[in-house]
Amino acid sequence: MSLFAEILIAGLLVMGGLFILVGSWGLARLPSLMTRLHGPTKATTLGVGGCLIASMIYFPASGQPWSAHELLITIFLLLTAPISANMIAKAHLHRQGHRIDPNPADDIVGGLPHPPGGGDWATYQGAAKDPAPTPEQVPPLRRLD
Amino acid sequence: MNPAISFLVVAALIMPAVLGALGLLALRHRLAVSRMVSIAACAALVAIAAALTLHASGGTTESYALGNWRAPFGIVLVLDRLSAMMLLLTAVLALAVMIYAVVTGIDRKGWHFHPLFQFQLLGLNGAFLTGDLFNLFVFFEVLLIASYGLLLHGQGPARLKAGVQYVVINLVGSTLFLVGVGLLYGVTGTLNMADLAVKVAAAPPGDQGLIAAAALVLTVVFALKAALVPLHFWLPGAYAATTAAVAALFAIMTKVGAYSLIRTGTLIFGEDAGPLAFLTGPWMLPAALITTVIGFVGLFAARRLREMAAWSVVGSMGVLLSAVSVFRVEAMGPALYYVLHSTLAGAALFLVVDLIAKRRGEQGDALEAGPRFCQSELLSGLFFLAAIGIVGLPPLSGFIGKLLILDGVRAAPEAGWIWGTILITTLIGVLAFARAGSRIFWKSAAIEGEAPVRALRGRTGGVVVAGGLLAALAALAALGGPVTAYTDAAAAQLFDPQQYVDAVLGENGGGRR
Amino acid sequence: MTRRLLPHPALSVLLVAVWMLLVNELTFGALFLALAFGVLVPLVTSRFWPDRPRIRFGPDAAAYVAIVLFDIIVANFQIAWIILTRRNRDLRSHWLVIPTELRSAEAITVLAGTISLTPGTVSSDISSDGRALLVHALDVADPVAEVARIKQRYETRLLKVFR
Amino acid sequence: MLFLLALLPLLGALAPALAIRFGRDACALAAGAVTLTALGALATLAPEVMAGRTVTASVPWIPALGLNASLFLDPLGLMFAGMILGIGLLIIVYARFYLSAADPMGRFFTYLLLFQGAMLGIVLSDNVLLLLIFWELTSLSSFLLIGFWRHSPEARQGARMALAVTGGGGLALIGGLLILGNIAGSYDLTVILQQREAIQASPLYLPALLLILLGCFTKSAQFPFHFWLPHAMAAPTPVSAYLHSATMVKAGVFMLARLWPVLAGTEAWFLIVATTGLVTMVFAACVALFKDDLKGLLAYSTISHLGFLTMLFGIGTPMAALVGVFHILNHATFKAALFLNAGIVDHEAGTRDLKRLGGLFGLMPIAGTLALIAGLSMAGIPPLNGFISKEMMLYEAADTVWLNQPWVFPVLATLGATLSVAYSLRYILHVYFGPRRDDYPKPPHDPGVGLWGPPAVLVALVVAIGLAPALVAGPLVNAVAGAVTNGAAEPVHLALWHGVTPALFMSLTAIGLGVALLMNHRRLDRLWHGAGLPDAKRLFDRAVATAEPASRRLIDGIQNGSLQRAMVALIGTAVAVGFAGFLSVAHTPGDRAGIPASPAAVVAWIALVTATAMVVLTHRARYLSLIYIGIVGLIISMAFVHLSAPDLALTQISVEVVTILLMLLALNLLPKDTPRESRPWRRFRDGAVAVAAGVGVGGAAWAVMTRPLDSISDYFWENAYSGGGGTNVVNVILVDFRGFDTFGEIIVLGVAALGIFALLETVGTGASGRRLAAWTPDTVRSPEHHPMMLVVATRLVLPLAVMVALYIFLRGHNQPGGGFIAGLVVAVAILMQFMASGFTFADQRLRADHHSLIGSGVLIAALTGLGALVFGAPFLTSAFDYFSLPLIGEFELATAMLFDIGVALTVIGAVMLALAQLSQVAERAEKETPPETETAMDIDPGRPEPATAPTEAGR
Amino acid sequence: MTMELLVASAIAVLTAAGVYLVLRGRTFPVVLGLAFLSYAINLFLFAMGRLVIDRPPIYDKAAEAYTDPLPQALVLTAIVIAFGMTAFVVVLALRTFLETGTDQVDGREDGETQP
Amino acid sequence: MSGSILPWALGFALACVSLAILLSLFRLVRGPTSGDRILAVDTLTINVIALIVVFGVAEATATYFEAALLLAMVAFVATVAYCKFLLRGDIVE
Ligand code: NA
Ligand code: NA
Repeated sequence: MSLFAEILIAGLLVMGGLFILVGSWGLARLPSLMTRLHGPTKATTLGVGGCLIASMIYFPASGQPWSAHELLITIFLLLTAPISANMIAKAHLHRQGHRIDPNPADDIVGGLPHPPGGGDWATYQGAAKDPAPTPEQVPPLRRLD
Repeated sequence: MNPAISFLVVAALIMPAVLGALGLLALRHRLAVSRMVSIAACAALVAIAAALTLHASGGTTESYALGNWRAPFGIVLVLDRLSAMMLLLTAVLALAVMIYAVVTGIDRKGWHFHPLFQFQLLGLNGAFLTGDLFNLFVFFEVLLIASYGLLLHGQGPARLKAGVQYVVINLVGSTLFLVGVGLLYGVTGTLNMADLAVKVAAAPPGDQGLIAAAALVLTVVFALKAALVPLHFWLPGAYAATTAAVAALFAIMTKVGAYSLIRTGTLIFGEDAGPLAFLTGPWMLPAALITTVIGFVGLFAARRLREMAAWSVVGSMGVLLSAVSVFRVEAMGPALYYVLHSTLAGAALFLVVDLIAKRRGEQGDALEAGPRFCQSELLSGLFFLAAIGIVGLPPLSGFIGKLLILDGVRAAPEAGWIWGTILITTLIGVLAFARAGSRIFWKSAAIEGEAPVRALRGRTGGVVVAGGLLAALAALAALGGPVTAYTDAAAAQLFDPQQYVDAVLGENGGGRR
Repeated sequence: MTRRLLPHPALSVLLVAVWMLLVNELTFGALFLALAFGVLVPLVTSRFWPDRPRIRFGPDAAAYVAIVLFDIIVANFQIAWIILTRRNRDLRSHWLVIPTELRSAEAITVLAGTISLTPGTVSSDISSDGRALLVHALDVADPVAEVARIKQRYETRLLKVFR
Repeated sequence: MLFLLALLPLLGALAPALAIRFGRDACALAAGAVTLTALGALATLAPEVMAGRTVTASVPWIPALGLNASLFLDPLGLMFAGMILGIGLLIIVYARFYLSAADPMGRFFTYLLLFQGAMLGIVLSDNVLLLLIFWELTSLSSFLLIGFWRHSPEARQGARMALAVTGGGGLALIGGLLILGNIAGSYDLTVILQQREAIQASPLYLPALLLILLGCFTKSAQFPFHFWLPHAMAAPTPVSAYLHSATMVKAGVFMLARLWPVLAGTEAWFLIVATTGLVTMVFAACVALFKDDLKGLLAYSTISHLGFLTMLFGIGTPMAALVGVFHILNHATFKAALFLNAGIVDHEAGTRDLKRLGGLFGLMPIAGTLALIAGLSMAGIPPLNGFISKEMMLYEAADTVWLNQPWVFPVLATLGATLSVAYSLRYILHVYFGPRRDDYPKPPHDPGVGLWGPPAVLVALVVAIGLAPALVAGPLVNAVAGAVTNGAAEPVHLALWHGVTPALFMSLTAIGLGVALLMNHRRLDRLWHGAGLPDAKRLFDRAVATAEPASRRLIDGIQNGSLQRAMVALIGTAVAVGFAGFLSVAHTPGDRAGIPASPAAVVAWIALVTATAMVVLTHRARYLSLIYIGIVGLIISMAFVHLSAPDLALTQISVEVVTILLMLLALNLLPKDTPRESRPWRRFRDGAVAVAAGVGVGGAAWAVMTRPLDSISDYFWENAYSGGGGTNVVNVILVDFRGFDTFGEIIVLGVAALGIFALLETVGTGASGRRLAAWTPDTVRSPEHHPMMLVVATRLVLPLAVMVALYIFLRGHNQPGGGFIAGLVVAVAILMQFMASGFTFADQRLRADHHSLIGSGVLIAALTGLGALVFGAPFLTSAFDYFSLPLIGEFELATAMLFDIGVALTVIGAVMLALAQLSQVAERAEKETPPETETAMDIDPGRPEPATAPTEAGR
Repeated sequence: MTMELLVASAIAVLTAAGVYLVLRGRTFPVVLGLAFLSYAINLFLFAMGRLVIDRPPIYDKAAEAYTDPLPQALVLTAIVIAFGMTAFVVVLALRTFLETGTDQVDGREDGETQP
Repeated sequence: MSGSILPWALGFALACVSLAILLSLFRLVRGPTSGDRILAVDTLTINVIALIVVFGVAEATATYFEAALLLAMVAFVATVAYCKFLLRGDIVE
């Protein structure tokens, strides 16, 4: 294996590892779910991508047949990460809007802007307009955790 | 193996599988055709099993290498006297139950009765024929999953509740099965039962602790299927709650446990196993005696006829396993005879009880007097005979079976316990059935009133099937000579594991290649 | 006919490529299978994708992909920096509303996906009329400028790709 | 001939049941003809027997058990068979006229013949096991006979009690006879009877004796097992007459006589048998005196006479045995006559109550005369047969010393005789003499000859034997006594007058005292009833009454319906037994070197343990535990990856997600949390069991992993490629070496899906249907059903996933993958459509019949296996070859792949069937229908009009 | 610290968790427990072939050491069977809950609601 | 120099990913909301994918990539299902 290839692979691996770590670090330390979402969806994806590309280079560089599966994995992750994030965000908006497991750091009820044209967000119709439900109103609506 | 015999062995497995699949594919919405096919298949299975039994009675153990991979590497099917006998018993029972289900219309009460039934037969036949311990697990699962479906056939709250218990406990049992199989493989490096016998016999002393643990865990699993106390909890509820045809078929299910205990106990942990020889017997015997007592006391405590039938299964398993657990050739023959008897008797009782319950309307099978019902004379006769069969009074095979067992265990040091338990519990059984029959038939005769149920599907058909099973008990008694000759020979074969090993692994037993 | 046989031609091309990547060998046999599956699989699965988006695979699309890839990498460094250095209370999180002129579900999805994959933003929801996206920004100084940037950088390009 | 004789009544038992169609006469005629034929057969054999030859017949039945259908007819058997058939015939005649039109006569005679056959079997059996069969058959058939009048509670109870006591005794007899047979080395009676020394010397003699005597005493109603007999009187009178004079109860005495040669003569025999007999004789006679029911009186008198007989056989001398034999005969004649007489009284006067009877002699002179003679014989008044045997008994008693006390036997025997005189006379006097009454329930008059004829025949015998004992009974009695005692009894000349002996004085005393007792009967009666003696029947009732609830408490206590109890029992037993087995034999720890764990492995371990702990800690929050459990599956798949098991990893990953989807689908309708129910001690117990199980399984794993393995697997490595045509050895094992496992496995999967289908197809009916209809969501729901981004993305993912599945399938034989994983990937991809676009949308477009998928999957796998048979190879034998085509190059085709297609189809079918069914359940519960659009999305910006989102009712 | 120790202790932990959960009185935790037991037993069976790193069971003439493929095949069968069984039991639990109104399986009579 | 960088880089990457797994685990346990936990599982799965890839490089084998590919697909499905449950209760409707 050429030194260049080795350095390239090593660099990609180090970078990938670091991004993965940073993404998870963000997950661990950021204050609210909406902010935490940023870390994993971006940094981690790129981190994995780094490792995958390193791997893609590694095999031909070390004389083994070239493998493209890594590319597929990368594509797949890029394809699905936004959807996952979107679904998590939706679930979060929904639950926060109904104050099912309120988290003060995500002040959605007071802080959510409205879409232009008088409608509302698909997930979250009108929750901001409703007065906060009293605790008595909550019980029939179940917390799941 | 002679090609005709090998064809029959394969047919005993593939026919139910193919018919089950065809039932799903083509016959799902054609009840009449399904019924004809099912009955014909059961009849064919009886013929196949009879031919195999005839062949096995010659005394050779036949081994069939599936996929043409020889033992111990591939999976082999092994036909010996015991497995052939179990096949025949299963087939006969299945035929009776299937006819009963059809004539009484039980098969229309839910979905997929016929495919489930065929898959159940596949599982049973597979379990009896396989010579591979892990494959035995697989066929246990096949027969269990089919039995779950059949048990719940028709549904209703009681059946569902009992079903949950039955399913969950058996799932845990399956887990334990894997612990046992895995451990044996981990120590001996093989799964073929004949090879296991060789490996266990040759195991270094340092491995024996693990092998013993595996053996006992497997014993617990098989004892669970055999409803040995304290592993019996699932049975009374499940058998009492399900439909009669299914409960009757399930009379064979506990025997699968007994079969496995016998097979592994004589082959893998048999005489040659050194310090591990027959190590499970001392654990099983007290449990079997307590099972007998609990079973018959349960019979006495029952509030419904179906419960009685269910407890009678427990009791008979206790009797059977008492004889098995002394692990003596002279007691094993009687035990095998009792397998035949108790299976058919249990099934007969379930069917008779169902016939009664169907005719009593609202009262069903409750142990209380009610208005007269149609065919009560006839049914009282059938009930009387079924009770005689279950309890073990002459002239049916139960009495012969118990005599055989009492005679067979006499040389065992624990004979006194076994004798006392069997004789006393028989009395309890007599009392219980006398009370039940007196309430259901005699006391009811004093109550005037219109028969609660007049028109009934399969009025005579059901009676004929139940009567047929009872006639089988009589035949089993009348033909006691040839039957015991066979069962004794089967027992002798079991206690000569080398013959099995030779048949499966070749003459130089266990040599690779 | 072509439409019948190739309900999603671009998809077929993609699938051929995917198959070649999967089997990882450039032989006629593999290509034959790839073509076969590339035609067959969309045929079978097209029932689940009834409408077909009109996409122009040209320089605009290529440029878009390149920009996005570049932005993803840059975005990651930015985010990493924020995560590592910014104190929580200094975060300037904002909800952004991004009205869009895009009118196909596929296009809006691509836009939303792009937003999620690029600097400091996560597409969180769509308005009930489908004309605006709700985006959460991790740390922006000027929300209005950020909205404008997104519209200008991605939406205008996408409008050319999806017509 | 002997077989014919023994089987005739049993085989002929059906005749009356069939003949009843032709009327009552035909019915009785059928029964009578059967009995008469048997009697004829017996008569033809009698001369040979009386000539001293034992008639035998034997066919092997169950040689392995030593149970042979061996019969023999010796004088003892001849006498009993004669009584059984002769009295049986009389009973049949009598019953024809006794039973009312309402009684089902066919059934009656069927039962009677069954009983007769069973009795004959007992006395003819030359094999103790055969004898036991007949013994228990008498218990069963007598149960039916006693309970014949099923509408009467007394009859039902009496029948059950008789069955309980005699049946139970029979079980003891089984034990005793089996021991006896084992000492003797044969179950053939003729062999056993030659083994006196061996038997009496055996340490098992006493247990055998006790068990046998238990059988005899219960059957013969010896104290304290006598109580069933009086209650058996609820039977129709012909039954009582038959059972309690000559047959059923005599079976016990017969056994004593039969086994006399080998059992008698020991101290134990004498003390137990003679004492029991004596006590029974006196006690029962005393009770009989105060019974007001005619049949009750006769019942206790029967018990008393059975005690009499038992005592005689118990004394153990040949002479006493001879007297016993003689009295068996005598008792049968007069007692049967008296029972039949009681039946006549009941039949004609409408009551059997002595207090309501009297003065009937003038109204019923024939019956009165017969009763007078039979009664006097029972009282032991000369010149009737009862007198002779009683005299001989007193003679024997006078010579018997009991525990060094010479007076005990003579005094008590005389007392018994006294009481016998008293109750016999009471029967005669209180029924037939004294003032005539005008309050009989029915106007009494003599019955037809059908009813008085049979007792008259018996009374004739009573008189004949009394007057000419040596002529009428002598040869038989001597022959029988010889048979009973194995020839020890010297033949005696039976005579009415024995001269002036102590016995004569005892007899005279008895008669005198008996008359005196009867004269004071009223006073004594009051005393007797005032004493409040314990009633054995009441004790029995109480025992039964406590037994039932007690057994219920026991069973309900054990079987409380708790799954957890069953589970603790199962797991606890497995753990305990497994450990015990492990510790009971040698174990050496292994010495295999381990693999150092990488830090990543440790981290994964931490993740696994943490997630597991979280599931256990938060399992009550069900949704949350489903999130945690995902991590467990993830880490395990990762471990499989790390530990060289890629196929396992792929399978685990795909199974995991489907399982979680299933659980989420189910959780939608289930409660979302688990209440805290178990108490701390219970949690502690469960924790202890859990830890023990964990230590057991984990410890076993550790013990195995640290020792070397010599396994059959080398073979797979060597043959996978050359013989199985694949390089992925795991896959070759699955589809080839152990294809049969896989075949079973897909059937399990398919059947599971069928079961699920069957379970859920009916969910809309009954209670569950009502619950679903009333169901309201218990979580707050967002109004959006099918988010746009998700719908769009999954449409792209589906074809990609299918490609991946195809790839995984095709490479499976050589690389990780295969039909199962491919099937799951396809299923997951389709599921994604279901989740994103909704059930209706996806199901419409799927257009697949899941049942057929399963069916054809199994079929393809089976047919692939069967294909080998066509080529003469065993089932499931695989074939493969490499082909080459222009352009495409070389490729492999293997039957294993076909098998794998079967696997894949089954998997897809099963998973889809299960999930489709589950989804439909939720559909049923749903009140609002999701918007149905062509594109499935709730919000589709491509639509011309801005979509108005559905409003959420729940808010 | 060896892999063997990690795996054995993981098996122990999974088994213990599974057993504890199946001893709870409601169907849902019982099902969770069954899932854990299935994890545990899969690992256990797998471990019976001993642990080997970086020797996937792909036939290669050049390779000298192999992993034991047989337990892997057994585990695959066990996973599939357990999957079928779990699916069935989940549905059975649901069906029983819908029919009886309770998911309680500890033998208590209370907790049932009328539909 | 050649031959020593790569092992070091691999070790570093492994350490980072391992640490990342621990951090995700922390979020999983800590919550506080279901969304946090779903996100943690999602991240953890992606971390594991990375781990598998790095292992593949370290052991110079491509055999395990299918596992990573499948994991990516399945993580997506699981996340969607968890979220849909929170949103609607019924994940297929
Ligand atoms: Na983003
Ligand atoms: Na997962």
